[in-house]
Amino acid sequence: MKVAVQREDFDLGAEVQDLSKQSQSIGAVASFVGLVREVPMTLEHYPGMTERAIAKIVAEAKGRWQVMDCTVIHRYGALKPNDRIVLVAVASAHRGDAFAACEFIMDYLKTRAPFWKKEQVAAGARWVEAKAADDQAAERWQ
Amino acid sequence: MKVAVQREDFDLGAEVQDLSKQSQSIGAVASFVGLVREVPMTLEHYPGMTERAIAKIVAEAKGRWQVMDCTVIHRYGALKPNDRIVLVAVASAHRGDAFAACEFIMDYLKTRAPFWKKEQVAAGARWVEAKAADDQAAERWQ
Amino acid sequence: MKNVRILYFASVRENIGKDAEEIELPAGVATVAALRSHLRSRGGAYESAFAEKALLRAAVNQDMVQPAAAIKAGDEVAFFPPVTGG
Amino acid sequence: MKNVRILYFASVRENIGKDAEEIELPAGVATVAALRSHLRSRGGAYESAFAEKALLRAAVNQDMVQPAAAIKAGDEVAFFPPVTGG
Repeated sequence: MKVAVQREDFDLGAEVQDLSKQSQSIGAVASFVGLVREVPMTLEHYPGMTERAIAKIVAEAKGRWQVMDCTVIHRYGALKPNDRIVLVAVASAHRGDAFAACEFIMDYLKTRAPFWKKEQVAAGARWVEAKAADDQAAERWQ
Repeated sequence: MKVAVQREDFDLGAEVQDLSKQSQSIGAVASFVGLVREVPMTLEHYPGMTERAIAKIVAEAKGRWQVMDCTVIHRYGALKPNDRIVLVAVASAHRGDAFAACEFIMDYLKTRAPFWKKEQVAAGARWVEAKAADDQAAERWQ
Repeated sequence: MKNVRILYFASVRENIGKDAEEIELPAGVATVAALRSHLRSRGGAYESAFAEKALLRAAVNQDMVQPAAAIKAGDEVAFFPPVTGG
Repeated sequence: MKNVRILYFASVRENIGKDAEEIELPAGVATVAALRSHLRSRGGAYESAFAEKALLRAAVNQDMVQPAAAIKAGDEVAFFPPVTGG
């Protein structure tokens, strides 16, 4: 398992390649990349807790699905439109487990990992408000 | 939309990068890579129909979810353990659409695209049998 | 000319030993199911490849179809086992 | 010593103008909710940042917790708005 919280960009191809070659039993890698839409932003986080929260989410996913390995990378700092924000990649024997665990981790990240987005809109900077849709997405796994 | 049926390997990072930069409205790219497990195999396909079947599956996904762009690449020919077989990548404004459309396309590919796997096991070559689980995975979208 | 072009894939292709042929549609053969019965009636490798119990799929002009689907002169008809890609 | 270390993030940090402080736990303050009330009672920027209607989340020792969660000397307590990463 790899969890990284970093300013730097990441390389999806290289990360998934690293996951894929762990074992010849891996038949499926589902991955997700979140990107900045339209507006420049700064991402603040809670160092220490962030890694801990992500590790807990990943552990919960491993308890629910057959996950052979997974990688979660979340960036912080200043990001511009089209920049990558987050990567979740899950390797499994079969695609059903890989898809479910990947989506679960993203939904939980959205509601449980301590990151905050501040958007730079024309009128100035403003903190993004949490979405009810994200709470609902996380709740459906309970 | 990009659909390719090819002998050659593909580059997940480059393909997702191409998708991601189509528009600043893209906030989510869900992708899936299927890999050969354990046993060398040869993939046969029905040239012409394959591309047509995949295009129909993608069109159906676009009718069901908000899909901004997508890429499907499926290999044929001789493949060895750990080789990439298939890539499905879906770009959308939001992650729910990207995940659902990506998993839908994979499930339909498994039951509707004319590919056949022949595995090279110790006892000789044998055609892989279709799995009831794949039919069930496809049926749940109906 | 009432010819159809027939394609065979995977185990079907291997069992009958050819990947394609062109045949004249016999009178009364107007559906995929009827064509399958006709091929079975040839006996030999065809009899087992197209046996009633053989799990087969068919496509007409590159669209997957049900056994009741109509076929007509000029069509491309394909027979193959359930697909296993992805 | 009955100190707790308190961290503030995002809009909470901006509103009160600091990212951390160490305070001595007042007598009777044994839960996150009680600490929140205590901070609100300081008035000024704290009063609005910790207002009853303010949608806040809290973590104790880097685990997200409910308002009824216990706090004790030596804990690291954090207050922040609902998260918006991913």
